[in-house]
Amino acid sequence: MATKDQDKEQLHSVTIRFCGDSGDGMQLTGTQFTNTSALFGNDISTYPNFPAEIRAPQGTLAGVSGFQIHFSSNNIHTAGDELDVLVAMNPAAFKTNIEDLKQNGILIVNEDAFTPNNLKKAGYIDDEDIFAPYESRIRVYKVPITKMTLTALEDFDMMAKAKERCKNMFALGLTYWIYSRPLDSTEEWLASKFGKKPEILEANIKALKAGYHFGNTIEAFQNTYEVPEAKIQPGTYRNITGNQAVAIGFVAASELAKRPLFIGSYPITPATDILQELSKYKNYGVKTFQAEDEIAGIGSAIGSAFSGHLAVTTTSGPGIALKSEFMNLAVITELPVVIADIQRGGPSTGLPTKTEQTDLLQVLYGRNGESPIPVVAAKSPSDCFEAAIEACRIAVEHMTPVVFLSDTQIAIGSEPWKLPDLSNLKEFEYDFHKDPETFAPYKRNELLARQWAVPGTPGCEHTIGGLEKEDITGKVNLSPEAHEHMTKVRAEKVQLIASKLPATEVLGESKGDLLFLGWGSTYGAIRTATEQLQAEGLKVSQVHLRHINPLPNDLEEIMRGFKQVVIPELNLGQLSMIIRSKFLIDAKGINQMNTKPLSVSDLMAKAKEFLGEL
Amino acid sequence: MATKDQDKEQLHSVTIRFCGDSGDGMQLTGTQFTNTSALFGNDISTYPNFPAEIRAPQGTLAGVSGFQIHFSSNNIHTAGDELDVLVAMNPAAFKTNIEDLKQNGILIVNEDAFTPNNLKKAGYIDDEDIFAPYESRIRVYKVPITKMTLTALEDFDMMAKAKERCKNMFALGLTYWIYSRPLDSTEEWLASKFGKKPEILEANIKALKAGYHFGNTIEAFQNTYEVPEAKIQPGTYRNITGNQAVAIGFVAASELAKRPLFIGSYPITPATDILQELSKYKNYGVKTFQAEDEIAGIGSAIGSAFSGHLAVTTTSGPGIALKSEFMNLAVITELPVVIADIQRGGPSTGLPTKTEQTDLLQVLYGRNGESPIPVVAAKSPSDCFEAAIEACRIAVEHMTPVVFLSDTQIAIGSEPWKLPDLSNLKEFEYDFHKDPETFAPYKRNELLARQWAVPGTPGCEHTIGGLEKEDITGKVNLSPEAHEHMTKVRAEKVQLIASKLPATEVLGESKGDLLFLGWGSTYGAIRTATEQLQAEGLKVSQVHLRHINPLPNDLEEIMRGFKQVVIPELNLGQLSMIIRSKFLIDAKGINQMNTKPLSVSDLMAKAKEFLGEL
Amino acid sequence: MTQAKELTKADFVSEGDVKWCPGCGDYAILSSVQTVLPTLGIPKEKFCFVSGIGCSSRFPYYMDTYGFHTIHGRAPTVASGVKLANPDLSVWVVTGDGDGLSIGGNHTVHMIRRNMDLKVLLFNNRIYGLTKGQYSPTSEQGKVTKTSLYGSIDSPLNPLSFAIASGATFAARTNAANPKHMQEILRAAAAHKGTAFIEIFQNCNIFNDGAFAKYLNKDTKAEENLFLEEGKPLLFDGETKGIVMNLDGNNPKLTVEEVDPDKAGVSKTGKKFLVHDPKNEDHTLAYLISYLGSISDPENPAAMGVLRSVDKPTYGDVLNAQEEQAVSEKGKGSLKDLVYSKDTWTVKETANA
Amino acid sequence: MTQAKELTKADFVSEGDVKWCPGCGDYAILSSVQTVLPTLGIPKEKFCFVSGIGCSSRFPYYMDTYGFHTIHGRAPTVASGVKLANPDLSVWVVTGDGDGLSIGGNHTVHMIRRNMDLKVLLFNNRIYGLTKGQYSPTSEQGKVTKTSLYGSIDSPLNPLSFAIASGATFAARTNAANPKHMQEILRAAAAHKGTAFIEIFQNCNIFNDGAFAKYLNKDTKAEENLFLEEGKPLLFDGETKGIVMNLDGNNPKLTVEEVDPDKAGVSKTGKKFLVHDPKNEDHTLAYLISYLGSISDPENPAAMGVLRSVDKPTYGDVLNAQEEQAVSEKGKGSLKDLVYSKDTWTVKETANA
Ligand SMILES: Cc1ncc(C[n+]2csc(CCOP(=O)(O)OP(=O)(O)O)c2C)c(N)n1
Ligand SMILES: Cc1ncc(C[n+]2csc(CCOP(=O)(O)OP(=O)(O)O)c2C)c(N)n1
Ligand code: SF4
Ligand code: SF4
Ligand SMILES: [Mg+2]
Ligand SMILES: [Mg+2]
Repeated sequence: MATKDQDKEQLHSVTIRFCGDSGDGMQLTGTQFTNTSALFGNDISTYPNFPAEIRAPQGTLAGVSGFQIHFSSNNIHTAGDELDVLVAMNPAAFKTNIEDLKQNGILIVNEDAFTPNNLKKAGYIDDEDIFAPYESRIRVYKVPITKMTLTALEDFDMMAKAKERCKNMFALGLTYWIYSRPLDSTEEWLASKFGKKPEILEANIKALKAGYHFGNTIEAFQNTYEVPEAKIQPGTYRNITGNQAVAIGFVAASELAKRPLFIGSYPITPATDILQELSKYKNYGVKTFQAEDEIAGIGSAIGSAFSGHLAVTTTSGPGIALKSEFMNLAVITELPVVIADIQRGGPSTGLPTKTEQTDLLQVLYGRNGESPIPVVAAKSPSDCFEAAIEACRIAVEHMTPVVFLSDTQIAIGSEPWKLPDLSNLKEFEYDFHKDPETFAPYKRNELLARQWAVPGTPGCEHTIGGLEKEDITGKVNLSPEAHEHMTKVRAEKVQLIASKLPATEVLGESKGDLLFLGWGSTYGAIRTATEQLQAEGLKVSQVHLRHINPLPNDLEEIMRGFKQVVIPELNLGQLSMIIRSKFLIDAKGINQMNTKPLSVSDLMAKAKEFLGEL
Repeated sequence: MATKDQDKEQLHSVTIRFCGDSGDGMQLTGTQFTNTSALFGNDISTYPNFPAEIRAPQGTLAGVSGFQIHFSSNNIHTAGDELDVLVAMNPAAFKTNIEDLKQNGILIVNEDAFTPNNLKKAGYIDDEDIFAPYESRIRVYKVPITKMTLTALEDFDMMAKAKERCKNMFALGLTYWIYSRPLDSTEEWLASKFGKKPEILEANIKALKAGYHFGNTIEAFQNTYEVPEAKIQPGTYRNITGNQAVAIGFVAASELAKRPLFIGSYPITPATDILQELSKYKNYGVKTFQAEDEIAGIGSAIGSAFSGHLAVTTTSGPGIALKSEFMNLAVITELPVVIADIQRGGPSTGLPTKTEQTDLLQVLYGRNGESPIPVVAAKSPSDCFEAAIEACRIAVEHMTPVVFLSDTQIAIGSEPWKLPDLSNLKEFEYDFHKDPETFAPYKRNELLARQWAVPGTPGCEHTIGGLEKEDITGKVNLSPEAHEHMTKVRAEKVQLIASKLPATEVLGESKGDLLFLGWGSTYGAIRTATEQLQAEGLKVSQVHLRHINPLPNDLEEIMRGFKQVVIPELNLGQLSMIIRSKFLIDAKGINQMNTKPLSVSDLMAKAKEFLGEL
Repeated sequence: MTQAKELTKADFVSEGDVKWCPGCGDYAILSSVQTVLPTLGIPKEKFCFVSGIGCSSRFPYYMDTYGFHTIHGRAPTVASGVKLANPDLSVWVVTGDGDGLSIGGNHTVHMIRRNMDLKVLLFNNRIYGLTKGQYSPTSEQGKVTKTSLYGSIDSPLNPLSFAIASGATFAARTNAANPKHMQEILRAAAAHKGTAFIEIFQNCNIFNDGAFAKYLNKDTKAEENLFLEEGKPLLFDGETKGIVMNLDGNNPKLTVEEVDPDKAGVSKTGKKFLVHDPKNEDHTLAYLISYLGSISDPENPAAMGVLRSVDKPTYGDVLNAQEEQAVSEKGKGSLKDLVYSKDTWTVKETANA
Repeated sequence: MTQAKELTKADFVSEGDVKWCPGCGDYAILSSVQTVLPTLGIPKEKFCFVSGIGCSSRFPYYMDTYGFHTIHGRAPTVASGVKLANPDLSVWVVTGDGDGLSIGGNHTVHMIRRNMDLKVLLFNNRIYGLTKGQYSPTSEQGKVTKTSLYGSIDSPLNPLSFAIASGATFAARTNAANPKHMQEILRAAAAHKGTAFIEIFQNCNIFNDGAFAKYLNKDTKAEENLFLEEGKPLLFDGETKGIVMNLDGNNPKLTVEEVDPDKAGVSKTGKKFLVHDPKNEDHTLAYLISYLGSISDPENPAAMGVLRSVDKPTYGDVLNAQEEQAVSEKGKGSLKDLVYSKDTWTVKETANA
């Protein structure tokens, strides 16, 4: 589609971060750059970075909002480690982001915002030359973005404030010029958004073009660049965040289960979106219930499962604590309910807007008694669709609560989603039990799933509850034999899930020197590192787990095919603990606890260290 | 003290279980036998077995209540595996307990209670000869206990019901006779209990003596026995349950900390006793607060810790789920609060009156984020005193929440407690911080304990909370550096506790073939098994952990001194998992999930299997 | 099981043993519920009993219906899910004074204000039974229990007032020892469309024996019970006394006055007796009546009967209406539309050959 | 820091940035609290602010006092512990409509009924602010938010009525945009011995802007605010209207009537206006007043001021009295007595030589 322009420098991949005050519209700017690049044909991956405050005082460090886009002519799997370009709309944004800009990277600042007052708010001393320490190693472009925007809009009959608000479009236009992007998709989007306010629409388009032309005109930018389209698998795509994909996945699961979806939840960052998203889908028969707390959220979901709905509840770490008692009830009553945990930084309220993988042991073990729950993890934003369906499928086919794990990075990050052929999705295999003659509440099929007879079914009346019971009849029974047997059955039932799993995929050779074993949002970084190490000729492969409980039956053999197993995690070694104890394999961890996604270069460096030790 | 009587057969150890309907007074009977034996000089250990129902319908299986006493001329550490004597007051009690009676054991039944009606309630067919299947392997004594009691009390001007209620004393008298016990301590106790009701007092004493004389008179019992007093360490003793010892331990800790004790709790079996016990101690400055739920219980405790009290909260497994979110807040705010978890059978409501060790992973990992909490476990009823003090000491000296683990077996079991020399108890080493000049809320001492300045201290005003913070100042800080640093500090602080621990005690040789590694209520059974295996010449030793987090620094070296490490637990391998993952030692589990305490003979058999494999 | 067969009490009795203490008030409640259910014209399989934890909460095990013995204090949440997923069911919540007002108080409030269309039986024995005798939120101040050896400090909650203040559309009180009355109330609750909250005085003969004796005692019951009947004046003690509204200094207060033997329906001081109107939209009067005879008002008789019963759309009704609205506005959703929404782009096979 | 120094507002302002959205109503509350505290004669170090989670709950960080930002909905429990352990402190709970009435509703009830002697500031913005705009338990029915695109179904709770029904000994309402009034109320709350519950109308200009505009708007504020003053009649709208008790069919109802311009203190229909008496032991009238102008009663003005302020022993008082009683009955306990209790026996050195 694109015609090559020999004046432009060709690049494979670029990472840009737009950052500024919460009020500066950076999320929107980033989203536009993303959409344009996606439509252009690049592979993309994004990661926004919100402040914990809703709208902290203007100009403060706490108020900085950022949006990062990685776009490429290759297939990419992360939002990028280091930045090629940093657009900083004020000193606070500069201060909190500058360290991520790579050697020789481009810094574009809105110089009008670098006032003494704003410098002070960002904690700089008034007459400090804040750029000086960087000028030797990066390329600094001070652009009077505000002033130029106002000038461009001179003739508009609008309040100055409203005009100034268009400055993000100026910045966007400028970056479009540098990276040779077309303006049309953003113009279309502006038209759909401001259709009813022609003045504002015009102003935004004017600012966008002004930015674009500014780049064209001045000589400051020696080069412009082009990132050709990627060799992307043919198909229809949309850009999607993890939380959106989870919501759609649940709706799809509801179709595959032929049961209405019920979600009982209580808002909490970063899971709230899923509830919000699903409340748009009433015309799909989705029932959303905003409960008084997390406990009521899962309680209502469990009730709806007993009543035969496809039941889910969504939360983040602190909410899991509150749901644990009910998760345990779902274990002993063997009811299908999916608990989606969108992990965030902890402990306690911790770092509510930052990413982390520190809930794994909590969802596996945070309950009294021996209480096995299957755990399924999504590895990227678009992967949430399939992972959510998989969680629901296991719940319904195996009659068990299931934990679905995602995290902030996946939840708010986005990437192109190759839309699935819906006819390939497999219906869930299960049935409501309706025959009183053959009914017993804890009678099981070959998967050890118990019979599911819902209230309203004549002749199958029965009571379930949290006390230990006798198998088959489900009658309360606290005897030694009953407890021993039921403990075993509950464990086996979960273990049996592994027998239905496909062979574990290995990225790379199935034997070698080093195996990266991962789960969750670290997928992209690990994959990128793996591919690059492979490209360097190293015998490195990757396995990324969809199922953490039960683990795939073939995992041990795969691991034993490598001299070294390395487990990168955004925690202090939670999957490591499980692997080490279960297989007595001396797996090493790469453990990062600094609120950031894993860095590819770090992974590569550490892998080489491990390889060097072999 | 006791004079040897050559007509009596000498025994080392005897285990008796009294069982009957909840209304039959079996707990009381058992307690009397215990006290008499203790005063006589035997070593003793007891374990009651309550029904889950308060008072299930008379005569039903659900209503059976039992009390087991192990008394011995040796030092003993368990309430006994198999029974030498079973006293069954009705068919339901017979049915649920007979399997525990050993080959050639003595069964005494109240034959008057084996009516068609009662047999039916216990699920027997009317004309079944229920004793027949056993008669070849046990000694059955059918005693008309009710009739004889009524006969003995013929002359008393009491309702028949009241007379019948004395039948437990008859049964007690009979067992006293068989085991050559004096009646005087029970007579004294009756006098103190019924002092104001002379009629009832006399009737009970009469029934007691009638039982004793009945044994003496009839020829049914060929032998009587004597269990000589034990070689017990000199000292003052009392019989104590685990829950009583915890309560007293907390009061002692309050003295050692020189701070009033605050307990915020919500009733739950089997932890309720501790709250009840402590509410007797208002004159010790103990504040007990029965909160509206478990969350409020720990919340109030944390508040009282912030205010400078010695803070504890007590619960069992299902309550831990509710407390987890607050436990996490205590981790990040680094406040001293002791969470006592008296474990019971799970999952969910599970088996509320049965014992289990299945909360270990929950208390270690049941929180979002990396959230380390020290864990201290008691190993027997009397040990709860020291363990409770140790938990409080760590909390206060290291400024951290601490989990104290006990379980049903310890909580309601009892044993003689050699009363400590109180002057040997060490005061806690800590200070409230009072100097504004040197104050910062997260400034730390060499143990990494932060400064504790309580509200009311002039000049040390500060705010703490659940968001990530910067060290020293404690200011909210969600930056990569702050989070990385604080994660490390929190982990190190807990790890540092290990540096203050005494060398780990090994029972037996410090090197050998097999090391039993245990924690909690399995202590007695493992110790007994270890000693017996040693007596058989096998190279078996025992380590029993007081501290599960952090583990003692010398543990690894000790374990590596043995060919095999075996970890017996009343769970599916929770400590095993930690040991295996941490040290990559192929520790084997002996895992029992049948509501019962570990059996010594089982342990010995399994140990021999493992030794055989070596 | 076919609908044709006429249901009887026996159809609602489950197999196993009932395991409450002999003499417990819970037995009578069980029996009354089993008596009333077959008379309601609802097929047996449509009943679902959901409980929390406590002696009272063992109830579902003893009913031969669908049942769920959940966790402590949380029955309203599970029951809400059961009902929202299947509005056809007759869903009953069984709870205790600890379960429903201590740990579960918040769920009780929210279930009520949402008008979830659940039938709630709160067994009030003013004690924690299952954990063997600690004070509960309905125990009188100063009560000595195992955890309050010097008397409990908390001021008690009045369950009915609590429910009415939370917006109950139906609120009633009865006594487990008065099966006839209890059955009448159960029938009224079943007939109500909306959440029906019933406080049941229930004797725990083991840990709080006699808590409600004065309502049953031959000598005192006439003066201690104020039986409410729609459209009838609030009279008691053999119609010798009644309740009047006393606007003492604009302070609305219900007080007892004696009936003027000479003038029907009027007190000795000439006041009119209140006429009971459970359908009164305004909840104030029901709220005042609920306080009569409460622990903090021992002088007066306790109101027994339906205090309030008003119409209001249920949560489920509105939820379903919204779903219908959404479908009529947007059409029944298809997964295809959802997945293949407008912001898509297509990569062709030949793009970068 | 010595007591001698006179405290000023600046003493209560903490170092760092205040991070609420520009224009948020929370700023005014912060400023008012900082203004009032130095005037109370309480040493600075005796103040402790305890909050849950929410925008409102960031409050303690901005105060230079002892503070505790706890977890969502649970501030009352921590505050209860702080206060019971040190009754000398002036302990303030800061919460929001979601924090205090949704997840934390039960703790709010129990804290109030126990009369814990805490000062409770409930910032009511009728929305979840921190999680960016979902309906809360005080949002009006039908409210469209991110989780209720077709309008919320729940009937709202009235925080003040909730508090009064839970047994509040002090209940008041004020508006963040009326600092003078707010400060008066804060002072009254501080002076009250017992739990003082204050509902503060607070504008969330980002997610629920204008929720309380009618109380501030020049054109409407006179008719929408009913300012309460002890001993004064309930008049508003420039003393042209007032509240009377209407015993319509024995149904006590507060209604608005116009002031008779000719007869002072009497309405045009000749009714007497209610005279405000916050000390009224009976809580009924305060309860009725709390409902005035609520979301379900938009016709009437909302009562602003102290609705109720009555004396009652606090939980801590009784607890301490019990401790004293225990000491006087049994003597101050000694660990020795506790450990070496009567049921002991002694094993002698020589026993089994
Ligand atoms: C989470 C949790 N906390 C505490 C308990 C212990 N518990 C069970 S029932 C109960 C109180 C029961 O009182 P109530 O609701 O009045 O029922 P009753 O037994 O009197 O019928 C308590 C505290 C529990 N099972 N689960
Ligand atoms: C256990 C838990 N659940 C949910 C959340 C997310 N959360 C934080 S504040 C809040 C609601 C805040 O609303 P409100 O109390 O009205 O305070 P506001 O922000 O409006 O001042 C929610 C749902 C949380 N932090 N913790
Ligand atoms: S303890 Fe009380 S409430 Fe529970 S079953 Fe026994 S009598 Fe009934
Ligand atoms: S979101 Fe609303 S309540 Fe929260 S700080 Fe902003 S304006 Fe205030
Ligand atoms: Mg009760
Ligand atoms: Mg709010």
